[in-house]
Parts: sequence; structure tokens; C-alpha cells
Amino acid sequence: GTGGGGGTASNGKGEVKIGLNLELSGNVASYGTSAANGAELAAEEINNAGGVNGLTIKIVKQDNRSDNSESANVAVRLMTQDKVSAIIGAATSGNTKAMIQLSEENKIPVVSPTATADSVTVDEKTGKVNEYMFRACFIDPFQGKVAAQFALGELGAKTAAVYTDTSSDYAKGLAASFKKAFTEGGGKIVQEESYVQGDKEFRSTLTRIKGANPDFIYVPGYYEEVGLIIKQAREMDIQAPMMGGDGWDSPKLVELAGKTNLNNTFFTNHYSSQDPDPQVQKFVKAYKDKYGSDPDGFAALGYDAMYLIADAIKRAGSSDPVKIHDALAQTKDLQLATGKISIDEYHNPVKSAAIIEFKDGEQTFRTKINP
Amino acid sequence: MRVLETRGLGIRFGGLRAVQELDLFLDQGELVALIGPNGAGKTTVFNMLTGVYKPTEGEIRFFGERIDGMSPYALTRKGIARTFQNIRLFQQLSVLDNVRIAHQVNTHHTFIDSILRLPRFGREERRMLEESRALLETMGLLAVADEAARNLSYGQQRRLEIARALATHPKLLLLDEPAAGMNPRETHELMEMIERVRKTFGMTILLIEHDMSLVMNISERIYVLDHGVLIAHGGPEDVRKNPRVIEAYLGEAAEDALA
Amino acid sequence: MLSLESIDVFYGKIHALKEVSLIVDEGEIVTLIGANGAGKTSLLRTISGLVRAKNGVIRFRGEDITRRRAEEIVAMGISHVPEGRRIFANLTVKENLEMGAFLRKEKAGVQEDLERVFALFPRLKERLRQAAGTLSGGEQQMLAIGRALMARPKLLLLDEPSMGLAPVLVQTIFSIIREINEQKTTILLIEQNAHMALSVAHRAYVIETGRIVLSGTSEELRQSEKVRAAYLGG
Amino acid sequence: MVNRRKALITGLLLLIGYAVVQLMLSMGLIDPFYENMLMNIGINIMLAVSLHLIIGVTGQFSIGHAGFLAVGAYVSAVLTTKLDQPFLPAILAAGVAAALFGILVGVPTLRLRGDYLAIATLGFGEIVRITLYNIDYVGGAAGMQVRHLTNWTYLYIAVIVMIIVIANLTNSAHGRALLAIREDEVAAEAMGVNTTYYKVLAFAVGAFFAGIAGAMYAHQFYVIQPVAFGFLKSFEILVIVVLGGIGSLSGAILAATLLSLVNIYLQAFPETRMILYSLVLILVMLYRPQGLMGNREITDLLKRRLGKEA
Amino acid sequence: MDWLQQLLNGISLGSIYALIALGYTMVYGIVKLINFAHGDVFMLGAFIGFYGLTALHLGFIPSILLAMAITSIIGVLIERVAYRRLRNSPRIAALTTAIGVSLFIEYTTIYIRGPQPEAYPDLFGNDKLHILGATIRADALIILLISIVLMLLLQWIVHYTKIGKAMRAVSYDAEAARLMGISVDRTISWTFALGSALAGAAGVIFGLYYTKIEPLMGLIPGLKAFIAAVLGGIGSIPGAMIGGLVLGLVETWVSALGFSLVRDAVAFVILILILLFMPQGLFGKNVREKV
Ligand SMILES: Nc1ncnc2c1ncn2[C@@H]1O[C@H](COP(=O)(O)OP(=O)(O)OP(=O)(O)O)[C@@H](O)[C@H]1O
Ligand SMILES: Nc1ncnc2c1ncn2[C@@H]1O[C@H](COP(=O)(O)OP(=O)(O)OP(=O)(O)O)[C@@H](O)[C@H]1O
Ligand SMILES: [Mg+2]
Ligand SMILES: [Mg+2]
Repeated sequence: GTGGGGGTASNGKGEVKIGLNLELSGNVASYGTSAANGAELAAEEINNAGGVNGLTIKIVKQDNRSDNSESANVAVRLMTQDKVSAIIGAATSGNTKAMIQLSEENKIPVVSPTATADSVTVDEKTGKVNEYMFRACFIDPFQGKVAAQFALGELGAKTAAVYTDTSSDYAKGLAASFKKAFTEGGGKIVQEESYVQGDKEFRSTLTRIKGANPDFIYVPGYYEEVGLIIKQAREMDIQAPMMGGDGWDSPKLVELAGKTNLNNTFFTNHYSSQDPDPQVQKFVKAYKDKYGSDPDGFAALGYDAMYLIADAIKRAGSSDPVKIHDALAQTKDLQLATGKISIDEYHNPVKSAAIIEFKDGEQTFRTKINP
Repeated sequence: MRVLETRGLGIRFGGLRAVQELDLFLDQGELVALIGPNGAGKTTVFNMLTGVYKPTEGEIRFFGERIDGMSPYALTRKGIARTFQNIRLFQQLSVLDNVRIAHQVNTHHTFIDSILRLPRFGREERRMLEESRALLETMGLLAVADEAARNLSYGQQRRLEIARALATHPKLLLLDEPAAGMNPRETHELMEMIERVRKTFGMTILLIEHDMSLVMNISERIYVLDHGVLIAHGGPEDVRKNPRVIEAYLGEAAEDALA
Repeated sequence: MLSLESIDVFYGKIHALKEVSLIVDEGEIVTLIGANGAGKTSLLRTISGLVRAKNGVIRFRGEDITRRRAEEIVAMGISHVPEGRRIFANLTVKENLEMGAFLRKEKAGVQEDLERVFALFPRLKERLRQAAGTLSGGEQQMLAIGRALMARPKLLLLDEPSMGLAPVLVQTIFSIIREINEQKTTILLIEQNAHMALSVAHRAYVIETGRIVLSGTSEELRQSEKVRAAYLGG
Repeated sequence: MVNRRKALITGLLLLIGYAVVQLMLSMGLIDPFYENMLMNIGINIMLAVSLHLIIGVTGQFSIGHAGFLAVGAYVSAVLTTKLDQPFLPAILAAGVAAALFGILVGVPTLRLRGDYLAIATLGFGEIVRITLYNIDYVGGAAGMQVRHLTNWTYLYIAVIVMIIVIANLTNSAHGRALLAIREDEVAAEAMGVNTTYYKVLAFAVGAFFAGIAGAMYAHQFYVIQPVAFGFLKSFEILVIVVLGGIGSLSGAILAATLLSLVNIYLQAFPETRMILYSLVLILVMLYRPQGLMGNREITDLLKRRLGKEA
Repeated sequence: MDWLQQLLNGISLGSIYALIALGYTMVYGIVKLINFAHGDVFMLGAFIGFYGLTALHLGFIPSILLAMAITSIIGVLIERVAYRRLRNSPRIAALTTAIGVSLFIEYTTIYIRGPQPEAYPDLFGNDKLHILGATIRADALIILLISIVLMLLLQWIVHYTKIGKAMRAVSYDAEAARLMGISVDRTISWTFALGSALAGAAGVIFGLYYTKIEPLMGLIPGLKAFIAAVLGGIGSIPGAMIGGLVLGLVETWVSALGFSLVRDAVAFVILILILLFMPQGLFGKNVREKV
């Protein structure tokens, strides 16, 4: 394909097409659906405010069934049939990576809301940036490092256990960077355990962790399992502080784990829905009004991904994908729901991480750590 | 020549000794019957002879070679074929294919030959087809050759079972109640057919049957089983008069029914 | 008591029964003889509602039962001992007999019939708690007949009750058929063993490739040349 | 000889089919979207037909086919990405490796039947998947990024070779032995069929082509991850075979094509896509429980048609 | 007292598998259908119980009864609409339809309420019992108790009631059962009703014990329960119970030994080994097909 085709086609109609390639069915449907909700909300807001450069955003939403081959199929369709100007997706790193080569061949920028693996934007082998790949979230190593610093410094932990979701490259990335930073900082990892997505029963493994009696437990993973892990751990009288990453961010975590069980737990995040910042509160309210539930991190990042693209279109002054791509790479100090974003040379957003502590089920802002 | 011989043959199912201490033999070209009350163990004997069940005691010799414990397909390849009491055809396959499958015992082309359709494959397939058709003709089934086996009537199915067994070119044929569910006339036709087969192919036959008119007319010798034990053995006349056989199997009124 | 008026039955394209008409009177034993695949089993299955007739009417005691479901027909008093016995192998002998009385409510009557069955088949009483699947062939046949009697049928349909049985059992089964009939149960009997069938039956029908070709008293048929040649092994 | 002439004509038609599409592709008449669609269809045909040999012909209830797919995908991907080998040997290695696994799975089938076998094969598929999760060399959960090497030529040849092999196998004494096993194992043994050998053979050949499909899959969709090869994938393949008609090779091809198209069509309805798909499935099964083709082949239908006219 | 703790964990998990497996085994026993949608009926039970507890503010017992009542109706409907026509079709066709029904239930649920999970209310608080150093939650005990009661009830129904006998008769020979005056349709409906009610109950219990419920939650327990049923010898009720418990214990122990990552793989290896030595499962009738 040639670069300009998509742009001119959409220009004529006074609209700019943005493709969504997300997990709307299959085993991680809940992530993709949240991200889609966020993106659709953002598009609606932008269109209600007159669109970008006078162009209305038209979303072409497609389901990749949480399957990487289907993600590639959907991307081909969005890029070559629907001729979108940019794609938002996918929610998981694997499904996003299925688009790397396609984005380059077709010269269509892809912004993943939530794919946190390094290799989404940077080629593992060559270390070169994947030209057309961007993301709205920060990458795994950053969160793990922040968590280790916090555990060693603020909590004074000397020993730690790591309990990782090994079915997710995201959680494994967090675990690896945490372990590295924690041992480099003088701490000791005394127990490593793992689980996989969809597990419900953690008691047998927790019994082992309890035996190692760590000062601190790092649990990178998604709230769906983490909620149960915290609950089951506290029920088994494991009282050590527990901490995780942005995968914890969902109002459901409180329901799953139980309010008091969550005391003495922390997580690193892009944003906090409790953040009094008006931008955040505006988003939270709008989301609740539209969907009737609190937005989780996926929704916030889906929302931000759409704004990232809209901002790029505005600055590019065109819906030409190549120009959008150029503008995306230049993004600077853009204030969004998940913080003030600049895109760095590796196409990753540079933004501060918040550390959030649970107090009786409420997310409270503990501290902020800058990159 | 001794075709088949068993010594002290026996099998247990859990606590049940379904067959015990069975000594039995067949000589070349003989037609021998195995009779006995229901549940006496007749079919079980067949199952042991064909490798479906492994005997727990004793030995079986086929042309002098120990064969107990061998798998069914190997025994078929050695020359023992059978029919089943509860008909077991390849239901969905055509009558012709049922017979052709049995014929493959004697084929030599390999899996590679058939994929590449090498000349040997064609030769053998043609030969198989011709032989199968000829066999169906003798059994009066050629007209229904392309019909699925399950669409045949009961009697035709029984004949197909026999045709299929013959297609393996057996030296020893085991027939399990071939006349079950046939009326006297059909039974009579069957009897003639069995005789013909035996003559033309020079085969040795062991027959299980409850129809005494059939058994008494065509068998040269008869073994009688009861509760897994051999209770009588001899020519038809001797067996028919044997009081133990009358009591356990034939019943008092049997004489007039056989007349 | 039972009448069939030009019944047609199809299995897909196969025309299995062709305009079959037949009558069974109260208290009779009627037998149906025919070659393999003639349609005997199909006829019984049509009567008991397991197979639907395409055309024609079946009446039982004046009532039209052509479109009734099998379970309703049982309730009206027709019991069927199917080809191949079809006992419930995983249930005990006692439970099998109780299944026969599934639709009956009166406990006392059921108990009474149980005794009647035991009187006919003492062997069953000895095997009450045994799983039916482990019975010998002949015992299973007794059980199948006993089970059908437990419904206290007015009409009993028997499909080849002597198939695969040792000669001594064949005799027993036939004497029991006579006995049951003497206890006021009407019987429609299918039997390959035409000698035996004709010797117990009052009347008989001959069926050939789905069509009734001959009927009369047992004696008449026994004398008929055609029947002798075709079914009695001439 | 009639046969030779027939073979010649078939060969010629196949060549023309290939050339026409190849020409259109290189002239850009088929755009990437339709090219991608063709690839999807081809891969699904391979998966369905290879499973058809195991389930439809041999009657072995196997629901772990995704395991073979995974083995092929990973073996070929390791060869091309990690060891920098060319694609062709990688494809063959994928087939051979999967066939070895096929033999491994074939062995338990000797003792297990029906649902018990189904569970064992399902277990096999899951074991493969979980093992892949735990091998860091192939990226664990994150999987591997694979170069896009699959193209029309490779896929076309693979599909045609597979169809010829499986069709020729089925229509031979060996194929009839497989059918006999499907119909009645005890009787098959009694007819001299070495059921052990043939069951393992069916698994090996079926797995071989599933492995090759895996190589095509890996080099078509850019990324492979263990999560894509779970039991749901096996079910997806099973559904194609059943929809086509159990025991019908052309049915498997037809259903693979139709379902791939339905799937692409349904992409446009993200919210209701799976509901519609499930309804299609239920309705087809309710109104055509024997599948689209039953156990017949297209050639049977053509013959009948010709026969009637004659 | 680690092992005791692990044993209790295993039994809790196992009894949930067992409850679902019972429904599988019953339906299988009678229509030889692997009712793949059974896991989704379990999921519906969990949601109905959840809405009963939260939206309708019912107590625990009324909620579980409500879930059982509605799931049994759903079970009967599924059979009526999707399976009845296929009763005489090849079993694999019915299995395919069941996969379709399963997808239909899952995605209709998602369509109606979205894919996000829901958290069960904590009914029993953090009441715990300490026995020999092991902690048991009150609800773990309740689960066990309810599971046992339901299983006993089922055994009683199947062996001592008329409908139970009809089920056994139909499962062995449906046509012969009709000749006894048994309505096969009605019996099969009853079987689906009972099996689905058990799955519904299991759903509520699951929600209570594991808190998180979501529309695709039925997939894995459904599969595991099917495995449990096969392991126990498919068609056998005690087999399903024991199979469920064995599977629960094996999984827990594998995790306890530190192999949680390969837990399912190990569980499958054990399962395959068991099957290789007992090809009919633990309680399957080991009659070789009589030839
Ligand atoms: N696989 C088996 N497991 C347990 N018992 C068996 C098995 N096979 C046969 N039996 C038992 O062994 C005995 C002999 O059975 P067999 O089938 O050999 O009888 P038969 O002489 O052929 O009777 P019939 O004339 O009724 O066919 C019976 O009691 C039967 O129940
Ligand atoms: N379910 C069926 N589907 C198709 N054809 C059938 C079916 N049942 C029976 N037939 C055919 O109908 C005809 C009559 O069969 P039926 O079983 O009534 O014969 P029968 O007189 O009882 O024979 P037998 O003495 O062998 O038991 C046969 O040609 C048979 O092949
Ligand atoms: Mg026998
Ligand atoms: Mg009949």
C-alpha cells in the first residue's frame, strides 16, 4: 500500500477513520471492551466539540477475539479495506505485536492503549524502533523499578516474595524488573511463585509463600486474579504488605478482595480514579454517565489513546497516516486522564507513576515517582 | 492333518470360570459343531481361538504352532476367520467394501504405493476388486454390492458376514450361530451353502448353532459344553442319545422336533 | 380386539409394510410368519407406537391408536416383548420387573402379578437381586416376558421369543406362552420356528416383503403346500 | 489408460488454478485483504482435512488438534527466526515434528476409546500449550515474533499435496482399513486389520499436515503465542470437520472455506459476532445434523448428476 | 499442618468440580451427549445467585434455590430447543451443537451485561475455624455440607424414586423404556432439570467461595468437571463425585509442591496415566464389550 491513500479517502468525507482492533470476545474480552469504551467516549467528546480540524472521527471497531491471528486479519482489513488513518489496539502485547509488520508495510500508525511489553515499540533483535508503533501506557520495567524503590525505601523491606502471573508477558516483565531493582538495592528475594490467568485457587501456593515469611510480596498481574490472591492471602493470615502494577487498577479489585483485606497493599499506576485532578474527574464522570460503571485503567488508556491520536491529527493538520505518525512521535506535554504525556524516542510515553495505597477500600494517593 | 488343537484351555472373568479344561481338536477338512446351553461358553471359546480374549489357562495350537495370546489380526493373517453371533458388519460401508477390507490381508502394496498410485497399487486393487465380486456372486450378494451394509436384511447380513470371513482366505472358519433368526427353509439353504464352501475351498469348519436339524445333519463330530465344561463329544447319533446332553440341552421332547 | 386396516410403513424410501390388514380377537394366539426382512418386526413396532404408520388405521378395543405415543399405548394394555429381549442390563431382576409395572399405581395388584410371574418362571425368583445383564440368554428371555406381563396387558406382542435359545428352553418358552394365554392374555406372536409357532397358535398370517399373502387357522396353514415349502423347510 | 488421462487433466487444471491466482497477485488484482483471506482459508482447509483423516476416516475422537498445530508453528518459527534457516526446511521439519507427536498421541489411543480418548487428546493439546508457556527460549507467554514468509505458492502446494495424499490414502486398501476401524474395531481386527498400526498411522499423517499448517500459520500471522493453541482452537477445527460432514473430505474443504468467509463477514459485527456465529452453528446442525456433505464427496454428487443426464 | 490445609483446599475445589460433574454424568448417562453448555449453565447459576443476593436482597438459601430453579428451566429449554432433534444423530453432531449453545450463552450474557467480572458479596465474613493449625473458612464448610447434601439427595432420587428408575431405564435402552410406558422426553427433561439445578447450585457456591464471577467463567470448570466425570467413569454418579474430588486434590497438591505453573499439565498427565491403567475410569464398568 501507499501512504497517502487512507488520508485522502477520509478527507473527502469530512471525517477521519480510526480503527479499533480490540479484544471484544475471547478470554481477555473485558480488557478490550473497557479500552473500546474509553476510546468511543473520547471520540464522542471530540466530535461533540466539533471534531479535529473540522473532521469528525469515525470509529471502525473490530473484534480480534483475543487471538493474535485474528488480530492480524483485522489489522489487514482495517488498513487495506477500511483505509483507516490510525489504529487503536490491541489491549494485550501479543495481539499488538501481530500488527508491527503490517503497520510498517501499510504505513499506518498503531497506538496500543495498554500493551506494555518492550518489544511492542522496539525490535528485540535489532534494538530499532518499530516506526509505526506507539502506546499510551508506560512500559513494564518502569513500574517494577518504581515498586522496588518503594518497597526498599518507604516500607523498609529486606526480603520479598514475588508471585507472578506467568501467562502474561506483562506480569513477567514487571516481575523481572522488580527482582532486578530489588536485589540491586540490597534486598533479597526469598520466594518466587507463579500462577496463570483464570486461576481461582491460590491457597496452596500461598501456603508456601507464608512458609517463607517475606517482608513484602510483589504480585504483578491483573486485578481479576490479584483480588482473589489478596483475599485468600489475608484469610490465611498473611499480613505482609503486597504490591502490584497498573493491572490492579479497577474498582472491581475492592469488591473481589474485600475492603479490609486490601489494607497495607499498594500499586503503581498511570492514574487514580480518585485523583482530584479535574481532568481525571471529568473523565470518570463522563464514563460513568455513559456506561454506568467506574472506568478501570484499560478504559482510561483507551480514552487517552484516542486523544493522543486526535492531538496528532490536529498538529499534523491532516488525516494522512504518515503525517499523523510524524506528529505522534512529536507529542509533548499533552495533559490526559492518565497524566501529562510526552512520547520519547522509543515511542513510549514519558509520564510519572503514581503509587496508590488502599485504605479501607479507598484508593489513596501515596506518592508520585518521576521517570 | 491336525488343524487346531487346544489343551486344558480355560478363561476366568473375575470369579467366573467361563471355560475350563477344554481339550478340542479339528482335523483337515472336518466340520465340527460346538453346542451347549445358553451361557455355556461357546462364544467365549471362539473369542479365545481368535485372540479376542486371552486364555488364562492352557494352550492353543494351529497347525502345531502355539497361537494363544496372539492378536486377532495376526491370527486372521495366519488363516483363522470367524463370523460374529451379534452381527458386526462395517455398517456404513458398502457391501463390496466390507468384503474388500477383508481382502486386504493378502495385499502387499505399501502406504507409499497407494499415495503415489504406483503400478503395484493398481494391480492389487484390481485383483482385490475382481475377487471380491466373485465372492459376492457365490454368496448371492452381487446385486446389493453397492448398498450400505446396514440396509441389508438380517439374512443377507449373515451371508455377508460369511462372505467377509471367506475373503480372508481362511484355513479354519468359525461360524457363530449362522442360522439364528432364519426360518427352516433359509436354514436349509444356508446348510447347502456351507457344504459347498467346505468342498470348494477345502476348509475346516467349527460351527456353533442351536438349530439341531442343521447341526445333526452336517457335522461330523459334536462337542457339547455346559457351564464351561465339556460334557460330551462324539458323532451326532452318540450325542443325541447322551442323557447328560438331553438333560442339559436338548430336552425330553427333542426327538420329535428333530424327526 | 386389535385390528389393522391397510397400514403402510416407510423407512425413508424403503416401503417396509404395504397395505397390511390384520385382526386379533380376544383370547387368541395369532402368529405371524415370514422370511427375514419380510416386515414382521416392523409390524409389531408399528402397533406399539415405536414406528409411525404413513397410512391406515390401527384400532385397539375400538379405539384408534394409530397416532398414539408408545407410552400411551402401553397404558392402554398392549405390552411388547421386543426383538433381542432388550432388558435393562444395569437394573436387577426385581427392578426390571418393577419397570414393567411403571404405569401402575395399585401396589397390591402389582405384588399379585409379581407372584404370578414367579409362578410362571420360578428361576426368576431365585435371581431377584442379580443384575439382569448377567443372566443367561434364556433367563433374560423369561425376564423380558415377565416384565411385559407386569403391565397386566390385555394384548401381548412377542417378537421371536425363542431366538438364540437352546432347544430345551425353546420348549419351556412355548409351554409358557400357552399358559399365559390360558390366563386370559391375548397374544400376537412372531416366530421363525414356524413348526412351534403353528403348534401353539389358533390362527396365523404369512407376510412376504411387507405384504400379507396368506391367512387362516394354524391347521390350514400347516397343510398349505406353499407354507410347507417356504417356511417349514419342505 | 483412462486413469492416466484423468491424472493429466487434473494436474493441468491445478497448475492453471495456481498460475491464475499467482498472476493476479503479482499484478495487484487481488489486494492484500483478499490475499489474507485466501491464506486463512488455506490454513483452515489444512487443519480441517488433517483432522478429517483422524476423526472422519479413522473414527478416533481427537480434540487436541491444536497441539499439533502448535508444535508445527513453534518448530518452524524457531528454525526461521532463531536459527535463520530457510522456510522450506522449516516447513518440512514442522511436519515431521508434529508427526512424531502424532505417534506419541497415537499410542494411548490403543487402549482408549470414545470420550476417554477425547480427554486424553485434549490433555495432550493442553500439555503442549502449557509446556510452551514454560519455555523461555520460545518466549513463554509472550510468544515469538515470526517473519511473514507464507505465500500463495507455499500454501497452494501444501494444500494440494495434502489433499492428494489423504484422498489417495483413503481410496486404497489402507484407507479402507482405517474406515473399518471407524466402523467396528473388533470386526476390523477379525478381518486382519492391524488396528494398532493403522491408528498410529492416521495420527501421524494427520499430525504431519497439521504441523505443516502450523508452519503456514506461524509465518502468516506475525506472532505466535501459546494462548492461541488452547482447546478452543481444537474445537474450532472440530466444528469445521463436523459441519462439513463427518467422513467427507470435500465437506471439510467446503466447510473450512465457508466458515472462514462467515468469520470474515462477521468481523463487521463486533458486538454480536460470536452470537451470530453460534447461531449459525446451531442452526446448521439442527437442520443438517449429518453436516453439509454427509459422508459423501463432491465427486459422488457429480457422478450422480452425470449419471442422471446420461 | 500444611498438608491438612492443602487437603481442605483440595476438597473444597473438588466438591465444586464434583457438583458440576454430576450434571455432566447424568446427562451423558442418559443421552450420551457431552453437554458442553453445562459449564455455562453453571455460570448462569452464579449470576442468578449474584443478582438474587444483591439486586433482590435475598438471603443465601433463597438465592441458591432461585438459581437452581431458573437454571433447571434453562437446562430443559436448551434440551428442548437444541438437542432434542439431534437425539438420533451422530454424537459428534450433538457435541458440535453443544459447543454452539455454549458460545451462544456466553456471548449473549456478554452482550447483555458486558464481559467485566462481578464480585460476590461476602456473606460469611471472615469467620474461620482453626483445626490443628489449618484455617477453614466458614463458607468452605458450608460448601462441603451443601455439596454432600445435594449428592446424597441425587443418589436417593436416582435409586429410589420413580423418576430415578425411569432415568436408569432410559439410559440403558430408551426404546425398551418406552415399552414400559415411560415417557422418554419427560425423563430426559427431568435429567436436564436436575443436572442443571446442580450446576446452578455449584455456580452460587463457587461465587461465594471464589468471589469473582464473569461470563466466561464456566469454560474451565466445565472442562474440568467433564474431565472429572470421565476420570470417575462417565455415566457413574459416585464416579463423578470421586472424580471431582480426585481432580481437586491432585490440582491442589501439584500447586502445593510448587508446580502451579504446570499444574494443569501435571493434572492431565496423571489423568492420562490413570486412564491408561483403567481405560474406563475409576468407576466405569469394566466390562469389555461382549463380542
Ligand atoms: N467379557 C466378559 N466378561 C464377563 N463375563 C463374560 C464375558 N464374556 C462372556 N462372559 C460370560 O461367560 C459365560 C459364557 O458366555 P458365552 O457368550 O460364551 O455363552 P454362549 O455359550 O455363547 O451362550 P449363547 O448360546 O447364549 O450365545 C456367560 O456366563 C457370560 O455371561
Ligand atoms: N430402521 C430401519 N431403517 C431402514 N430400514 C429398515 C429399518 N428397520 C427395518 N428396515 C427394513 O425393513 C424391512 C423389514 O424389516 P423387519 O425388521 O420388520 O423384518 P423382520 O420380518 O422382522 O425380519 P427378521 O426375521 O430378520 O427379524 C427390511 O428390509 C429391513 O431392512
Ligand atoms: Mg454365543
Ligand atoms: Mg424381526
